[in-house]
Amino acid sequence: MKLFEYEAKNILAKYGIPTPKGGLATSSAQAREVASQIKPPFVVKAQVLVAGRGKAGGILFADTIERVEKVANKLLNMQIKGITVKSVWVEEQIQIKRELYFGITTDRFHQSYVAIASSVGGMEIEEVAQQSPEKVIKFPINPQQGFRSFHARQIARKMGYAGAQLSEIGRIFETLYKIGMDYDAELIEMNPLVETVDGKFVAADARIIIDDNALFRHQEYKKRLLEGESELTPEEIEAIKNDLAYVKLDGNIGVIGNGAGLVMATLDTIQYYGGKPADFLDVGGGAPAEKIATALKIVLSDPKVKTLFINILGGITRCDEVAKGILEAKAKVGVTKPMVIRLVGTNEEEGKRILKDAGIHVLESMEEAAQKAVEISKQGGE
Amino acid sequence: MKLFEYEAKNILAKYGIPTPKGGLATSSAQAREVASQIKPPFVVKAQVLVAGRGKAGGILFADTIERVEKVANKLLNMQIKGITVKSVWVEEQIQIKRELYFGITTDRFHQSYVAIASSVGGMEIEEVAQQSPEKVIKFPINPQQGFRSFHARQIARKMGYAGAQLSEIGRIFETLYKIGMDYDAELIEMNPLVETVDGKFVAADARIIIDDNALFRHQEYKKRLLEGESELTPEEIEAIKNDLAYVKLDGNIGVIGNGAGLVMATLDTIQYYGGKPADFLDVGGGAPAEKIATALKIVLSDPKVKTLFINILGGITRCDEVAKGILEAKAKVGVTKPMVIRLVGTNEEEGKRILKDAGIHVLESMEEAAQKAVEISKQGGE
Amino acid sequence: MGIIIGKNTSIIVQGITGTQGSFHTKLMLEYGTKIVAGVTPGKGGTKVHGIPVYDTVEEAQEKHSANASIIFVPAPFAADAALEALENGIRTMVIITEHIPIKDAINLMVNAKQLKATIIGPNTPGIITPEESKLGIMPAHIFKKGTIGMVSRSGTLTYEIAASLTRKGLGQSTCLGLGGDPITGLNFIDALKMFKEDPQTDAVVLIGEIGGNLEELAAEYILKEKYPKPVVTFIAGRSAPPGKRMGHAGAIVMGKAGTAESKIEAFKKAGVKVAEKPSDVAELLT
Amino acid sequence: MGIIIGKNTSIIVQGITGTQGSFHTKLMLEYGTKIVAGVTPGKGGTKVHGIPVYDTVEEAQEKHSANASIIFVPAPFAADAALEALENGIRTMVIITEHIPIKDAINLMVNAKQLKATIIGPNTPGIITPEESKLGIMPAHIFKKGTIGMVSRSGTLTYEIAASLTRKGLGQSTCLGLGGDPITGLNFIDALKMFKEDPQTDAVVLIGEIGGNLEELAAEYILKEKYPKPVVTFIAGRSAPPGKRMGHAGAIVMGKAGTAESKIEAFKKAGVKVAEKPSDVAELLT
Repeated sequence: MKLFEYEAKNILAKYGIPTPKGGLATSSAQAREVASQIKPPFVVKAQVLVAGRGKAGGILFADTIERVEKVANKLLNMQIKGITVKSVWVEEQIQIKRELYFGITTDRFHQSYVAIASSVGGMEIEEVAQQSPEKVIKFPINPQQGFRSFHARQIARKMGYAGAQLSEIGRIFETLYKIGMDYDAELIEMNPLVETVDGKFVAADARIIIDDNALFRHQEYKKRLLEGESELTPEEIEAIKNDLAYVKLDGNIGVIGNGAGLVMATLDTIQYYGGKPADFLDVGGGAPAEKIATALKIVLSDPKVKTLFINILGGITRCDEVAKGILEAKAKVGVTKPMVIRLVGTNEEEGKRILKDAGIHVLESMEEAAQKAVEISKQGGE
Repeated sequence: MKLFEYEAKNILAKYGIPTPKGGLATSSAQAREVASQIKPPFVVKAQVLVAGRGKAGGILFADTIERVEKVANKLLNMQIKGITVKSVWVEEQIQIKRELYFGITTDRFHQSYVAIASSVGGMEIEEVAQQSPEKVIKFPINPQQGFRSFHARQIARKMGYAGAQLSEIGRIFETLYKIGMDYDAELIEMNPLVETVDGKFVAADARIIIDDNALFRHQEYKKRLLEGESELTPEEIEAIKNDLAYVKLDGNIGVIGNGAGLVMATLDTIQYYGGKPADFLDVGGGAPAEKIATALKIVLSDPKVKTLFINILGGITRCDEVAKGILEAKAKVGVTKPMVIRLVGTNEEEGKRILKDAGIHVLESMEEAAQKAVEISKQGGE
Repeated sequence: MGIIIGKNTSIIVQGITGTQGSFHTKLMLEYGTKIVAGVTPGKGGTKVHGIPVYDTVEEAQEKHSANASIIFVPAPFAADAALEALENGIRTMVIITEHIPIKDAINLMVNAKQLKATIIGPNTPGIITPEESKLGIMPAHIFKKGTIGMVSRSGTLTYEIAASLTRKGLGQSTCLGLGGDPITGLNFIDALKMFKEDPQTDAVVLIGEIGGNLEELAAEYILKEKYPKPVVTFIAGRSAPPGKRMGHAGAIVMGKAGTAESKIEAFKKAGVKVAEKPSDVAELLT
Repeated sequence: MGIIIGKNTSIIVQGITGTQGSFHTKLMLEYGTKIVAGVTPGKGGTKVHGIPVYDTVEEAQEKHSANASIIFVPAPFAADAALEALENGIRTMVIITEHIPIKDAINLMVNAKQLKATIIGPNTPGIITPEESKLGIMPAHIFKKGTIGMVSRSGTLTYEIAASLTRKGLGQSTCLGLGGDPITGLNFIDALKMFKEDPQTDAVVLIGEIGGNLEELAAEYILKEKYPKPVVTFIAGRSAPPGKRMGHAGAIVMGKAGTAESKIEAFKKAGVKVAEKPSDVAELLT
């Protein structure tokens, strides 16, 4: 779960990491009010979760309180990569001497968290990482030891700091790690972490992604995700609530499968045969009938869908449950679109029997089923 | 720092460990009010930090709300081992089937925390530990692993529990460990932890001692210790605030030294020569002049003191600082009692010179100094 | 033969009383897997499909001395269950549970490493050595004893490909699901090393997917070590739109890795055949 | 000879810029201790008594490769400083700092044990091998080279007894302060073992005090192992009123141990001479 910039900054500030003075506003009047509490010049930043907000014009500057109001007005309700801006963050501009990078994420190969630091931060950090990897410090974190103050200072030293600055930036790094652990962050980063003209450090932007699997330990954010401000569509929220992995795409073959790899391969195969998937929907392992029915409902909510391709290979998922779910959905939701069903694995016979008894045809080969679905999707033109 | 029973119980309850329903009262009217919110029969317990409260009559029972009022009135302002009862805890009586013991403390030899459990708890736990050690489970805790739910269940099993009861008591053990770590407890125990007649578990009494060295991480308790309700004398509070280890004794030779071992040996030597120490006061390592002066002030606040024996062996403590402290105290506090000073070690020459210039005589041998102090203490009869 | 498990591996099922635990215990028993005990805290003293259930792994071990465990415990408690198994002498375990928090998984793996334990998963279908032992939830009938070693990050996609191999008469030595989570006990290189040493295995099928850089690292290993057995791979996710990236940090850790193109390119560079569709794998093996 | 440190032990002072760190660096240098670097985060680039100061142990080690460290860092940060030394290759360290929280000390010791490091303290005066090296804060002039090994939980009481030995012509091989805290790196048994192996040491003085059961365990060790060198002990706290006990748990862990009587009885049972007063120790040695 991605946190908004304002959420991340408020957390950092609570833990004592310096952030620019500022506040959230959902109207231009409120933006003006926030600006009147702090010192000019100002920055007004659209609060959206998509990347590349800056280049899309989502960050604007203002010298006066009046200008903040105008600029906020411009940003609010603006569309950034298809997302409507519902709030802006108004803050003091900081006097930048240098833009740094510091973040913590997971390293799959080393099975640990890893701290990443660079004395060349900002928008170009990824380019720097590729072109001058020596400018990027990767510090694997021993999980039993944690990331301690001296680790932070060792990194600060490698970034070229010494003395009081080394101590201060080290304290910030150490604190960021603590926040990351407390919030089960799979990513936490400050980019840029700014060294100001007077040698202080300020987190000018911050990003936190909470591990979705750990949201049960962070109920307040889970609540915000499902009930509060969020950029998810109703279908996406429905999917999360039902523990379904759902991504909307722009084709016309609705896909439901079990297991991320199988669903991905299903999309690949559809594409291989010249078709266009309308979505990625993984029901996960061991889905009961109701979950399958919900999945069908979500996929069918897209009017572009011309056919449904259900691809189930039962392991922990039982084919009989899937079959029951399909019938349940058919009865409740009223599925009128043609369905191509491929069903093999655990309790396969029982599942096939249930569907067969209801007059639904089941295929055995994924390629065959994919071809069939593509064929149906092209009937009547696109 | 010892927490009151009510503080410990409130913490346990906050973490979800079942405790009897109850509340704190500082007047009999308030005790009546608490009782009216809960179900009879009641227990009323004096909130004092000394051990053996039960045998001293500090725990009384009451069947009715009226009786609670009377009983609370009896306990409030009662003296238990020299301590005035300022508050009582009123709670529901629980229906005891079995009294158990569970606690966590430190094990010096294994350099770890250790969990202690017994299916024979209550007042006799120590007797049980000595007479039937097989009834006591000692479980050393691996500091890197922590005390996990399955460790707790393994102990529960050894105590004879199975099934749902094993799960529930295991959860309580695990939670107690978590509290202990969160509060830097050098001791946390439930004694008795009661198994009720209906097979549930309730912490009928709880004790928490916070590691004094970790109080900087628990400012709310440090504040309570130094400013709020406390059974410390003004001198003891003054000592804690100045980082002096002070214990009042009942003799007439005021003792100040540096290092617990040396001060203890000083008391032993005084006793060996037939004298009686008035206190134990360890100024610790590296005490500056002001701290020495404060120490003198504290010791001299006891009117029984006939002579002062200052025994300093400088290591991290500098003899010149001690000498300055003595002169400072002499000037400010107006020391009129005779002083026996023994001063050797770091900056010894300078320290002796300072005292000599002020006309104060300094001895070199501890035995000689102790004999001298005992001699003075006996002048004019006891 | 095959790797990690065999006929004589004796097994504890943790979380045996849950729906999935109980259901798959039955299927594993039917397959001939030597399950000796189950553990569910609070359910000690009961039986599931004739298997005695205990409250603690300690008690199960005192009575049965198993050498492997399979975990169906719910996500918030699964890492603890694995630690319990580790601490009670189990050195091979399969964690079926999905949605275990990353922080818990990382803590588990460092302990497992210290004890040199083999952890399969989390979020894995498990491991099967066909016609000997099945420690997992895969549908057994699609597998057949043979000489192809299979390793995969994806459960159902493995079944897909295993079934197509079986249909074409290509049996398997062992099929191993690493698990779909970011942090898993084993990686592709670990599996390749084990298949290298296994006399029953003649060729290896490696099934990858987008995300992470474990496939690229495996390709590098195959190239560097001049891996002695043929390897065929399939990578799922060619058609995926650029995924949600893990911020800048993820990009820095991975470099360009993570896309299907990057992985396919790496394998081709290492001389590994890459299948276009799951059903092509069998052909590339022959 | 002597134990743990000697002429060639090269040393880093952590917390060198503080009042105590700076003061005792001067005294140690005067004694001939080979101090090569100091560390205080935030003070890198400065000098203290001619010794270069660095921000991190890592940097100090890159430039000086010391093999021991002495820590004067304030209590809330001291355990971290010790971990920093450990992680940067230091395997012998003296922690002067007092008031380190028990939880921090426990975490430190488990790490030290894994790395087989020797930790003296916390809350110790340190260690001195007279006329060779002093890694601590003890007043140097009361010590003299000789054959008596000393080990103690108390700082100043050690000085008291060492001075009386020196006055009577009984020099010391090494004097070691274990530290006054409940959790220390070394215990009496560790020290007895080292003195047993040290050819310079002919006899051992063991200075205990009330609280804990380390003295009782040492007595048991001496008895069981038929300790080959004479041991004389002094126990402080005979006159102490029954102390504040650590609740029931403490009583259970300790049994009857902890009182001066218990300790004295245990030593007498082990055939160890017990001094009545500090000044009696010297007599019992001769």
